[in-house]
Amino acid sequence: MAEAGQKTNAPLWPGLAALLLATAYVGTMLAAEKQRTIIALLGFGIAAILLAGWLRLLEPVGRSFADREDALGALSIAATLAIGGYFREDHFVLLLVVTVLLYSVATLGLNIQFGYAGVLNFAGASFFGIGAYTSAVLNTYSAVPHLLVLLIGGLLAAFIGSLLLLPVLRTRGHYAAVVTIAFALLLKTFLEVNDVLGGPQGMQVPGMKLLGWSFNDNITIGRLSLSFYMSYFFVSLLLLVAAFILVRRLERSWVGLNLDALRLDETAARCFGLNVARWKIIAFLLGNFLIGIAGALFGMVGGFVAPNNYTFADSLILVSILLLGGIGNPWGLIVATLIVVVVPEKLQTIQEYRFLLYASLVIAVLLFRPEGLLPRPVRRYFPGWRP
Amino acid sequence: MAALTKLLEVRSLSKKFGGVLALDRLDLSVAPNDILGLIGPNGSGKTTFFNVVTGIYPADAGSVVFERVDITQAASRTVYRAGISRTFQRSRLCLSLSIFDNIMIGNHKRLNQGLWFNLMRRSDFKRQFEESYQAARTLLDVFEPRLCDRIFEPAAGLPMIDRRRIEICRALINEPRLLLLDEPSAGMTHEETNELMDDILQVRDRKKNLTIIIVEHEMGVIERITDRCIVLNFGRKIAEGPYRQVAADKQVQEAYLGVAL
Amino acid sequence: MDAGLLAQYVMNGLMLGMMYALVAVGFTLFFGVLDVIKFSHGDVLTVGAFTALATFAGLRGIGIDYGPINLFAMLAVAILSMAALGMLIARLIVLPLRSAPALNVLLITLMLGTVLRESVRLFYPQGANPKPFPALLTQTSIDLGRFNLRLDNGLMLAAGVLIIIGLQVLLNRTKLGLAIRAVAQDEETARTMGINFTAVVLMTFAIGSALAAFAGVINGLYYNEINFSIGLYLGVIGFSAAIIGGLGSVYGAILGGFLFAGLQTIGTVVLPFASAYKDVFAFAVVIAIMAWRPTGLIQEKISERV
Amino acid sequence: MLLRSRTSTMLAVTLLAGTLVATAEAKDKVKVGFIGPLTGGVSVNGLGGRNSADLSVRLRNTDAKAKYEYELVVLDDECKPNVAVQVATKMAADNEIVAAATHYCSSTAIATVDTYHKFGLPVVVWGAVLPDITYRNKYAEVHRVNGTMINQNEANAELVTKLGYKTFAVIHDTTDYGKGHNQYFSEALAKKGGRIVGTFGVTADQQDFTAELTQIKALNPEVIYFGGLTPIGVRIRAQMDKLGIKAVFDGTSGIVSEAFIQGVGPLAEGVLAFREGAPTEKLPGGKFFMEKYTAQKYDNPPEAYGAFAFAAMDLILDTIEKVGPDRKKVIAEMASVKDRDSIVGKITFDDHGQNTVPIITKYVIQDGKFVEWDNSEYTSGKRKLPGQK
Repeated sequence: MAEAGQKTNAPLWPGLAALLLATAYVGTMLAAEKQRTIIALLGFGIAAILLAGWLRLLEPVGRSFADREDALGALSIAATLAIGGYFREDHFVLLLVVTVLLYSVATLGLNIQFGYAGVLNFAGASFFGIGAYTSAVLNTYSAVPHLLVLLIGGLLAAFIGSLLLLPVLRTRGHYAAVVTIAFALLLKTFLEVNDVLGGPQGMQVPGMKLLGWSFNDNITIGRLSLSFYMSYFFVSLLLLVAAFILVRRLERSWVGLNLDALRLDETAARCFGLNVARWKIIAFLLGNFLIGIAGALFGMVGGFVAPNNYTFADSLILVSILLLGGIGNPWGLIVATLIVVVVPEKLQTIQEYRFLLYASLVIAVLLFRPEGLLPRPVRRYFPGWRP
Repeated sequence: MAALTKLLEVRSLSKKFGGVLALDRLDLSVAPNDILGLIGPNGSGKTTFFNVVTGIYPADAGSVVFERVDITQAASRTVYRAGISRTFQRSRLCLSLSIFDNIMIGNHKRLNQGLWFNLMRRSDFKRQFEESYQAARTLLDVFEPRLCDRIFEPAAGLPMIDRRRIEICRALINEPRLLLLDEPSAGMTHEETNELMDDILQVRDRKKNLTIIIVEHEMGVIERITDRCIVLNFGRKIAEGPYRQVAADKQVQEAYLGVAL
Repeated sequence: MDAGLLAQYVMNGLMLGMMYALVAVGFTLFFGVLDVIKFSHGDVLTVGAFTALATFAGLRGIGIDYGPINLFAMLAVAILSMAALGMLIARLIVLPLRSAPALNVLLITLMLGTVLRESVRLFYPQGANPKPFPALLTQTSIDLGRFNLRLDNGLMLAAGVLIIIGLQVLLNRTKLGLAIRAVAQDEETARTMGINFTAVVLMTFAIGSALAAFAGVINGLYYNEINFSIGLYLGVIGFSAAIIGGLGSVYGAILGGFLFAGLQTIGTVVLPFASAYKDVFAFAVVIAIMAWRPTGLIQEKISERV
Repeated sequence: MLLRSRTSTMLAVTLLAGTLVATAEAKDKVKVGFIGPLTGGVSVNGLGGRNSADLSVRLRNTDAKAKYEYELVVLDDECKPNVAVQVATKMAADNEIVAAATHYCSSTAIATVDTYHKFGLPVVVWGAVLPDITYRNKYAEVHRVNGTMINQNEANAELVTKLGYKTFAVIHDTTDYGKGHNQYFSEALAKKGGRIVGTFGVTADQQDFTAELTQIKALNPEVIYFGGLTPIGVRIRAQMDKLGIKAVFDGTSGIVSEAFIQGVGPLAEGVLAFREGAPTEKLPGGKFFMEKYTAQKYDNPPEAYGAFAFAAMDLILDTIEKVGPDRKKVIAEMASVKDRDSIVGKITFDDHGQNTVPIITKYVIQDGKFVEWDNSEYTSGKRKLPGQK
C-alpha cells in the first residue's frame, strides 16, 4: 500500500467491517450443509472479493490492517472465539477449525524458514509428524505433563532438523531442495519399517490432559454442553496467537531485516557483516520448532498418527499454502490455510478432485499472481508509527 | 601510537582463476583521507581486487593490512566490522525492501542483533529504531532530500541514480574508515555522475576521516576527485601517481589501446 | 556369498539403476538447457506407462494381439505422445516462468505432477487401482543355480543401454546435440550463433519426456504392474540421482542412477536389520553426499559475478 | 494429513435409495453408515461390501412395514489407517448417523475402534479379521459378524503340513493385519511341526520385492506363506516367477478376490487361500442374497465378504427398527444379540461383540477360479501342487 504523503493513520472501520463480513461469511460456510448452498456461498464469496477489488474497496481495508494491526488482531481473536462458541456442540466443525488453527501455526513456522530466510524446506509435514509422534510416544509410555510434551515435540523437531543443518547450509537452490525431499522420504519410510513406532499401522495418541482435566471428555456446564474439541480449540487458538506475535515481531525487527537481506542477496549481506550461517540456522530451527509444536498438539487432537499422514505430498500442501497466501504475509497464510482446509471438506462434490483442483489452483496463482493472494507489504517496524 | 601513514597496505597480492592471473603480485597502499583511483581496461582485475579485499574471494598469495591489522584471509563480515564498506558494480540493492531497510543493512554492526532484544525488549528496540531512522534520514538528506519522504517505500522502481545514492548511503551509514566504490557511474549520465560525486565529496568533507578507493571508467570523474591513481593491466600494476602523470604514461595509453583519456 | 546369488543381486540392481538413470537423464537435460527442475518428470513417466497400457487395450479391442506388434505400437504411441506432452509443458508452464525465481518453477512443476497423477487416478478407468501390465517379452529364463537369468530382463537392459548410448551420440555427434550443448553452455552466445533457443528447449523437453515414457514402459514390463503413483517415487529418485550425480551432467545422472540402485541393493544385502530399511539407507547416503559435495559428485561450477 | 475422504459415492447412493421410497408415505429419515475401501488395491472388496450394505438398505426401504426411511452414508477408508481414522471421526462426529457397518481391512478397523468408542457410535465390522479388533479392548460400541483370522490360520497350517510340506518362508505386510497373520500362522504351524526358514515384513505399498525374494530363494523353502492383501500378493506372486521360485504360494483371506486372479493371470494356478465362513452360495441365505444382488445389476460382484456386509447392515436396521434411532439404545440392544437368524447363519455376539463363525473354507485356485480344496482336482489327484506328496 502506498503511504506516500499519508500523514495520519488510516481509520479502523474499514478493517473492522471487512473482519465482521469475513467472520459472518466463514460462519455461514461452516454451518452450511446442502451442496447447493455451499456452491452458492463460494460463488458469492469470489464475486464479492472481485467486486470489492474492482470498486477499490480493498485498499482502505489493507491500510487500516497495516496501521491498526494490534486492534484488528485482537478483534480477529474475538471473531474466532465467536465462531468457536457458535459451533460449541458440533464436533466436526470444531475439528475443522482446530485443523485450520494448527496448520496456520505450521505454515507460520515454514514462513520463517522459507518466506524470510529463503531456506527451502520440503519436509514440513515430516517435522509436523515428528511432533505428532512425540506426543504419541510420550502420552502412551510416560507421565510427562502434556503441555511439556508440546514443548518437547517442538524441540525434538528442531533437534532432528538440526541433523540436516550441514547439508542445508552448504547447498543452494535445487541442491538444498533435494536434501529436505530426501529427508521427507527417509522419515516416512523409517516410520513405516520401524515397528517400535507402530510401523505403517501407526499409533493411538491418548488425548490431552491438563491439571487432571481430560480434553477427550465432552464438557457440560449446567445446561449447556460443549464438544470435547472445545478445549483443543482454546489451546490451538492460544498457540496460533503466540506464534503469530512471534513471527510478527521477528519480521519487524533487525532479525527480520537480516533474514530478508540474506535471502535476497547473500553476498551483499556478507559484505555488510551478516553471519549468514547463524541466521539460517536460527530460522531453520525456529521454523521447525513451531511446526513441531503444532504437530504435537495436532497428534493429540486427531488421536492417531501414521506414516501416511506425513508424506512428501503433505509437505507440498504446506509449501503451497505459503505460496497461495503470499509468502511472508502471516495474514495471507491464515486465509490460505482456511481455504485449503475448509473448502474441500465442505464441498463434498469435489472431495475426490480436491488435490487435482487445488494443484491447478496453485499453478494458476504461480502463473498469474505469483505474489499470492495477499502479497507481503513492505516492512513496517511499528504499525501506525509515523516520524 | 604513531599516526597511521597507511590506512590500507596491500603487498604482492595474487589471485588466480583457473589458469588466469586476475591479480598478479599487486602492491598498493592508501593514506588516511586520500581518494585513490583504480583504473585499467576491462578484466584488468579492479573488481577482483575489491572482492579479494572484502573477503568474497580468498587471496592466493600476498597480504592485506588494514589499520595495522592483517585481514588477508578474513571473512567478508570481519572486513566490514574492521571498517571497510563497499558498493557493487552491478547495483545490488534488495529491491523489494524499503529504502530504509536497504540502508539499515549497511548499519548492521551498529544495531543490536540479539534475539531477545529484538523480540522481547520492544521499547528499547523502538528507541534504537528511531535513532537509526534519524541517522538514515540525515545521511539521505545529503544525497537527495526528495527520497526522505519515500524512505519507507520499496527501492524497486527508483531510477538508477537514486539506487546508486541508496547504495552509497548503505555503505556510509556505519561510518566506515575506508569506502570502496565500484564504478559508481555505471548506467548513469554524465551529469548524474557529477552530481553523485559532489555528494560523495560533501559527505567526505563533513566526516573528516573517510578514505575512498574508487574504480571508475569515467576518466573525468577520476581526474576530478582522486588525489592519486593506480593503473592495472592483466592484474599487474603498470603505473601509479597523480592522474595527469599516469594519463601521460606510455604503457597506460597502450593498455587502453586508443581509449581516449 | 554364493556367486549365483551375487549375480541375482547385481541383475536386480542393474535393472533398477537403468530405470533410475533414464529418469535422471531427463532431469539433467532440462536443467542443462533451462537451469530449471521439471518435477512433473516422474508423472510424465506414469502417464507414458498408462498411455502404453491404453494402447495395448485398444489393440486388443480391435483384435490385434501379437506381442511384438503390440509392444512396438505401445512404445511408439507412448514415446510420441509424451514427447508432445513434454513440449506442451515447456511451452505453457516452464518457459513463461523463466524470469521467476527457481523455486516457483520447482513448485509449479511439482503441482503439475500432482495434476497429471491425479488425472490418471481419476480419469483412467479404475485408475486408483494397480493395473496388470502385459508381459509382452519372452518369458523364457535360464536357471543358473541361484541365479535366474531372464531373457526379457536382458533385453530390457540392452534396450536401456542402447537408448543411453543413442542419447550420447545424439548429444555429441548431431547438429541438434550441438545446439543443445551450446544453449546449455551459454544461452546468449547460442542465440548470437543463430540458434533458435525456444526450438532447442522444446526439442530437449521432447527428448527427456520420451525417455521417461520409455522408462515407464520398461517399468511396466519389469513389474507386470503399474499404478498411478509409480512416477512420484521414480521421479524423486531420478531427481536425487541427477542431483548427486551433479545437475547438468549426463554422465553424472547415469552415475547417480546406478549409484542409487546400488545403494538400495547393498542396503538389502549388507544391512544387519530388515531389508526394508534399504530406502532409509539410500536416502541417508544421498543427504550425506549433499553435505560432502554440495553440488554433486561431478561438480557443477558455480561462479558468481559480483 | 489433511482430513481426507472420498464421499462422492455417498451422494449417488443416497439418491438411488431415495427414489425407491419416493412413492411410499413419508417416514422419518434415519442415517446409517458404511465404511470400506472404495479406492486402492482392494477396492473391489470394498465396493462389493458397499453394494451389499446398500442392497440391505434398499430392501428395507421398499418394505412397507419398516418404521423409518433409511439413508446410507458411505465413506472410503482407502484401506489406510490414517484415512480410516479421519473418515471414522467424520462419521462418528455426525450425530445424525445412528450406527454403521465398517471396514474390510484389519489395519483400518483396529485403528478406528478407539474413535468409535470416543464418540459412542455403534459399529458392526463386516470384513476385517484381526482378533484384536474385538478382543484388545472391551468396547460396547464394536461388534463383528465375520470370524477372526485365528481359525483360518489353524486350518491353513493343518492343510499344508498334511500335504507334506516341511519348510516355509513367511512374507507379511507390517500392518497389524499382516503381523497378526504372521503370529497366528507361526503358532499354528509350530504345533503341526512345520519349520519357518525366514520371515519378511514388507510395507503395504511396496513395489519391488526382488530383494526379499532373492533372499528367500537362497533359503529355498517349499512354501511361501503370504499374510497380506491382494495388491502386494499379486506383485509377490509375479516376482516369484521372475526369480524362478517354484515354491507353493499359500495365501490368506486377504487374497480371496477376483482381483488377485486377474492380477497374476495364469500364475494364479495352484495358489492356496483360506476364509472363515462357508462360501456365499452355501450360506443359509446365500441363494436369496445372490438373487437380490444380481437383480440390482451392481457393476461388480459382492466378493468374499459381501454377504457379511449385508448381514451386518441387516442387523443394524433390525436393531433400529426395534429400539429406535438412538445410539445408546442400539448399543444396549446389540449386547444381547443371540442366535439371530441371518443370511450368514445364526449370529451370536460374545461379551466382546464377536460373532462365532466355526466353518473355514479352504480354497485353491484352479483354472482361474477359487475352488474349494476338497472338490478340487488337487485332492482328486488329477493335479499336483509343486512338491505335493
